[in-house]
Amino acid sequence: MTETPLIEARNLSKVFAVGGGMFAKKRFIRAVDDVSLKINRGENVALVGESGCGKSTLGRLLLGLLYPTSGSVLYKGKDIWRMNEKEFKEFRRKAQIIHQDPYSSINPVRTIFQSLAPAMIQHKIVQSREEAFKRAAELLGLVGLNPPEDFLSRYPSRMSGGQMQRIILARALSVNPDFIVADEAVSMLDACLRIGALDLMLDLQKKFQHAYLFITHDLAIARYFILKGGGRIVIMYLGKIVEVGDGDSVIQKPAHPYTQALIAATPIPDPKISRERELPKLKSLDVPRLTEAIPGCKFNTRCPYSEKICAEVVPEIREVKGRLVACHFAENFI
Amino acid sequence: MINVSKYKRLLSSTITNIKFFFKVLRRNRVSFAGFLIVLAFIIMAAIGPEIVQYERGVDIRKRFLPPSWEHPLGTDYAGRDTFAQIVHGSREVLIVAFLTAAFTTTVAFVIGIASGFIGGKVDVVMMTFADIFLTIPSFPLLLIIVTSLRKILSPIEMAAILSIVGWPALARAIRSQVLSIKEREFIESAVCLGLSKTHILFGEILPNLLPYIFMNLILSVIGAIYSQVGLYFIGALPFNATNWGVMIQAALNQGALVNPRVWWYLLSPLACIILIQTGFILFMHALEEIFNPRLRTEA
Amino acid sequence: MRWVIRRLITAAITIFASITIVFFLIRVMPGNPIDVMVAQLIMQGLDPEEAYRRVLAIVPFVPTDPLWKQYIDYMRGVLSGDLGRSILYAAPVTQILIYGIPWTVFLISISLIISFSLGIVLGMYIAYKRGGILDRFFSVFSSVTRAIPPYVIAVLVIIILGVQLKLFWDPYRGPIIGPYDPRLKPGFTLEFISSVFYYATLPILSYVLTTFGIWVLQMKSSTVSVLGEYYIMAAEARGLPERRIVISYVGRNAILPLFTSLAIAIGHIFSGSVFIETVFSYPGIGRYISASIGGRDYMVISGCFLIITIAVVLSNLIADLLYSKLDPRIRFR
Amino acid sequence: MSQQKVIISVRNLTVEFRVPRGILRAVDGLDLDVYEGEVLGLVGESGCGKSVFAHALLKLVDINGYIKSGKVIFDGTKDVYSLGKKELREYRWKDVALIFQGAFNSLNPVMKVFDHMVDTVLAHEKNVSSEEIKKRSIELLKMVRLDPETVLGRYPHELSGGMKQRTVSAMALLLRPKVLILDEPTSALDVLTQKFFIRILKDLRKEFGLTMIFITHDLATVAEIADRVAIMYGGTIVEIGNVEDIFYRSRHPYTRALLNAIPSIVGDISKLKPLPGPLPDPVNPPPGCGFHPRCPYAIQICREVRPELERIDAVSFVACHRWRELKFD
Repeated sequence: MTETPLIEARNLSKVFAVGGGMFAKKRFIRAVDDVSLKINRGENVALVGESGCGKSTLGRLLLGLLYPTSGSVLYKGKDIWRMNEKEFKEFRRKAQIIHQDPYSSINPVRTIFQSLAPAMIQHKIVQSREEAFKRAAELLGLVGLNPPEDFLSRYPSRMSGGQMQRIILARALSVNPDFIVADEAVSMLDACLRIGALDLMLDLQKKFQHAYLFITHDLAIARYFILKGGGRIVIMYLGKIVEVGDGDSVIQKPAHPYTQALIAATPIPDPKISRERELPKLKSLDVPRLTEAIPGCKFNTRCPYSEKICAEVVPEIREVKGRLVACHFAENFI
Repeated sequence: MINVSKYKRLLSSTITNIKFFFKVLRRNRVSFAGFLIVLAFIIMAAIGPEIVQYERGVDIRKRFLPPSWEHPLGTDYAGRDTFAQIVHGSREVLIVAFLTAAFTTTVAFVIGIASGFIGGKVDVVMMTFADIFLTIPSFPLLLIIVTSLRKILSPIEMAAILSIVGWPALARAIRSQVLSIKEREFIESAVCLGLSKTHILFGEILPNLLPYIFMNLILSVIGAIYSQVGLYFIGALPFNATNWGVMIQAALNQGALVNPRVWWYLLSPLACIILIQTGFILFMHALEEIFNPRLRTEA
Repeated sequence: MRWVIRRLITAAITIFASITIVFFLIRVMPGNPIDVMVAQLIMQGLDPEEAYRRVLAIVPFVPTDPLWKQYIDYMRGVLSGDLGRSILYAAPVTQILIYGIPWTVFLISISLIISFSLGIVLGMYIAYKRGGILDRFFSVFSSVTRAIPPYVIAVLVIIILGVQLKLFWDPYRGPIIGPYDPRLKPGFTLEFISSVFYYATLPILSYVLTTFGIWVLQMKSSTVSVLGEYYIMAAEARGLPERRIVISYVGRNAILPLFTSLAIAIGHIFSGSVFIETVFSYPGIGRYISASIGGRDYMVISGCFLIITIAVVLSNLIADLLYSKLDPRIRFR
Repeated sequence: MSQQKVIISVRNLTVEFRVPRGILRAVDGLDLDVYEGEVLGLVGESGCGKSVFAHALLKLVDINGYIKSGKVIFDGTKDVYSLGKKELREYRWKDVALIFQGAFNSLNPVMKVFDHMVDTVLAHEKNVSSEEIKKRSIELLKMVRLDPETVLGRYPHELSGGMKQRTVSAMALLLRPKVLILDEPTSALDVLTQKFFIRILKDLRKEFGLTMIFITHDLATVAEIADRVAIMYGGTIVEIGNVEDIFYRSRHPYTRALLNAIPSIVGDISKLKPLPGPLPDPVNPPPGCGFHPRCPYAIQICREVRPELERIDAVSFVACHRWRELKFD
């Protein structure tokens, strides 16, 4: 018996057009290319990739903030773009986002309360302003801002990055979501504070039971998040999911050559270990231009193991020994 | 009950804002001077014409008198009091200027917001139109419009015509502001929270725009005084009106450039224009400071 | 190259569109230039029928035709250089324009060059000396001069420099206004040319005073933001000579954004020309406009207006092309 | 390492900035010796003043800042802050070169790469022909694994982030400087590019015998490249030691907390612990030790007296009142 996933991407693609004016030639970027992914209730998925790999675009597609070029997004089995107005409104409430830069994700000219209240009132989670105030204070207490009343009347510019990050979390939770996309949610924080913020996110998950899609470029952060909260790590390269695995299995025993390179390149804060590691194996140092169309496997231009088939046939993502991998030769590596 | 508390809140926040306003003004003396000048002219335009009598009769014996108790700024070529003309002229100048600013800002606001918020074809059409208007030199355009009219213009009509040239630049500026605010992540958060378009426009975007719009309102006032007096000065509008521009032109026609006796009559309106424009500019500098969010938090 | 062609086409479309907009704008307004002109002639003592006939003879279209036909006739006239005739001067508008354009271009181009370069130098200077007395002075002075209309400045310039200080004063004829000394015969003589420049000094000064403040402020803020860029500090770190940094690193990058406002400034200075040429009795386009206003000499006004619009669009075009030469990034946009 | 000669010596360096709120002290009485031929990793969180320090080594401060006090001595004799204009110009880039944090933005957008190279060389050496400069540039660009012919003729915006980074590195070596300062050279690069860039740096060091000051917030990168590590907190150095000492036997509670807060792709995560609390406000720094408000071991003296940077052995220093008694597990 398989349960209906909370949220599902089915052959999802998003193409952006860049440039193009009256006479200029338009170029296209396949930011997300035929991606399928299921996230269950209360589950954690860490989505890892380098900048420009389409991980944020995928997050926004899943939230219904971008309209897909093809494919569909299903929330509890229903295509979000075929929902009626009421259902879509409900979906909007249930799926929230946490951005990277806490300062730019809160309106600078409104107080914290003014930023928190409207959504609760609009979704009838609270019936009055007074109730909204009470609930807002409660939420701020939950994210560890004490005394909460002090913070509610403040403007964002008078708070630290760490505090703002908590407020963003509180705001996302204020509408009782069951799916939160955290887009590089801790990378603007000081290194010392990052794991604290991750712990808080996971603690609140125990209470609210929502699922996380945790987007990051940092494998170490993804590993911490998944080991602590359970879930899967998904690796993305140039718009494609290349590997998916439970826990940190992807990191311990990478199956896809790209994941291998990524792990070999990630520095380790231990001088003895880090000095003994080899350079990642790569044919070419430079990432292909995003506008360039690459036939076959997108990694074949840099892959040290690539063969003729790699440049011709797009590898399907398939299960290899409990792992999902998109590589023609996955068996050789696992 | 809730309504009462709402008004109380509104009142108290208004009082805080006004206190803050004067605090900034006090700190910056030059801006305070600007504020006082503007205030003085507004008072003059509001109650001046009721107090100061303006005798329209011609009295050749009193031509070009120097200032005296009876005529604080002397008299004109027909022996009429200059000060009275200044006072009576100020009302029309200011009414038209404020009306123009209101019209310009409203039109620019609606178009700019619509263009930036709705985007797509609406945006392309409106901005192409605004761009073409922008390249048309504004004062000559006003002249050509005014000369093809036959009637004497009421202040409202005058303001309507003046705002034809002012809106495109402002609409473009507001649009680009809206676009840049729209790009900010808090808008995406608001969309995600399921907040309505109305809330996003009026609750999130507008509060960020208000300072900008307010500053431009003042710039429009300055622009309107410039063009309005200019139209009278160039003779595009009827000569019989009481307006500073008419005074300047009349003085020049009377040979003010060579005849020092005419100077009081010429310099009075000139000084008024310089004063009021300077006042508005300095006042705007203060507003810039008031609206600067960084300084605001430290107040 | 493709970009240049694209830009040329856009400019042509802009000119065409603005002429069209203005043509129809006038028609939807209450009142009608034909009636206004007729009324004006009647006021001058002509009988109505004669006045109407006179007006018909000078406009390049038939007022009783449907609007679209009038428009097509008018556009045909514009394209073939027939802009109607003047009532006051009893001459084709084109001829008046040919006489007026050189004077206006002469004044405006010199003024623009002076005020632009002055603004750049001053703006950079006070950006370097931020917070000093000059900075505070200019930030107020520049915004004030921008708000004071050119007619005020022009009159004050004449009174102070011409009449009071007698620097520009002719004992027989009063303050120096007009294009040149009327006692001289126009020609390529040193005397005549120096007279032209002498007479142009005050108008140019008035233009510069009303416009250079904008450049100072813009150059200042642009320089300040360039000074905050890493490549300036990086150039210092590389031990480059100060002169080189100021000119090629700070200056060149700080000027770039000013080119986008050049477009608006050019339109502005043409608007000002109506006032300044009027005050100085300078025989350029602006002066012809103001002289025709009283007599409601509509065809002259609209002809001058047309030329000014074309001039503004063309100057924008030139500014844009220059900009793309200076900024390598623009070519790849 | 102890026999090595000190190439840059910083004493009591203080740099301040005028900000609307008052005076911001970005670098606060900093002492540091850099030995010839070493790679010194300087680690600190954002806002600890490490970039300002890097700039101050070249007597660069941005327009609102000023060097309040202190000395930078280069090569034992050259007092950087009392150099004349011309000598200062010569010192910059020829003795010490700096790769900025914004290496992406440290090229003039309206100039081609080659013109940057020409500018740099001609600022220091007269009578060098354009061919000579080109030859040198090509050699260096090859060393940083760029295709010289295309890069030299390009404008900065035509290069990718990683390419710009390597171009700037090549430019830094044009004059064969003795010391190369790198300010967050890797933080804007993708992981893969980062790794290769570090490899290039290691090669360059071997090739030229460079001294490097590697400034970063990333302890993991430092573990890989540095010989010695200095930890910076609140505008000053709190601990210096050999890389292994810092990572395995650190003495300062801040260093310890920092190491404990950083997740890795290997090892146990259960021991990790965040370090709560904000950085000290550089406009109103706390009295005594700057770290005391966040330090679990703080006692009365820490709140009152600022600890000096104490020498522990030939290369190790620590600024903590309690370093002798504190035992971390």
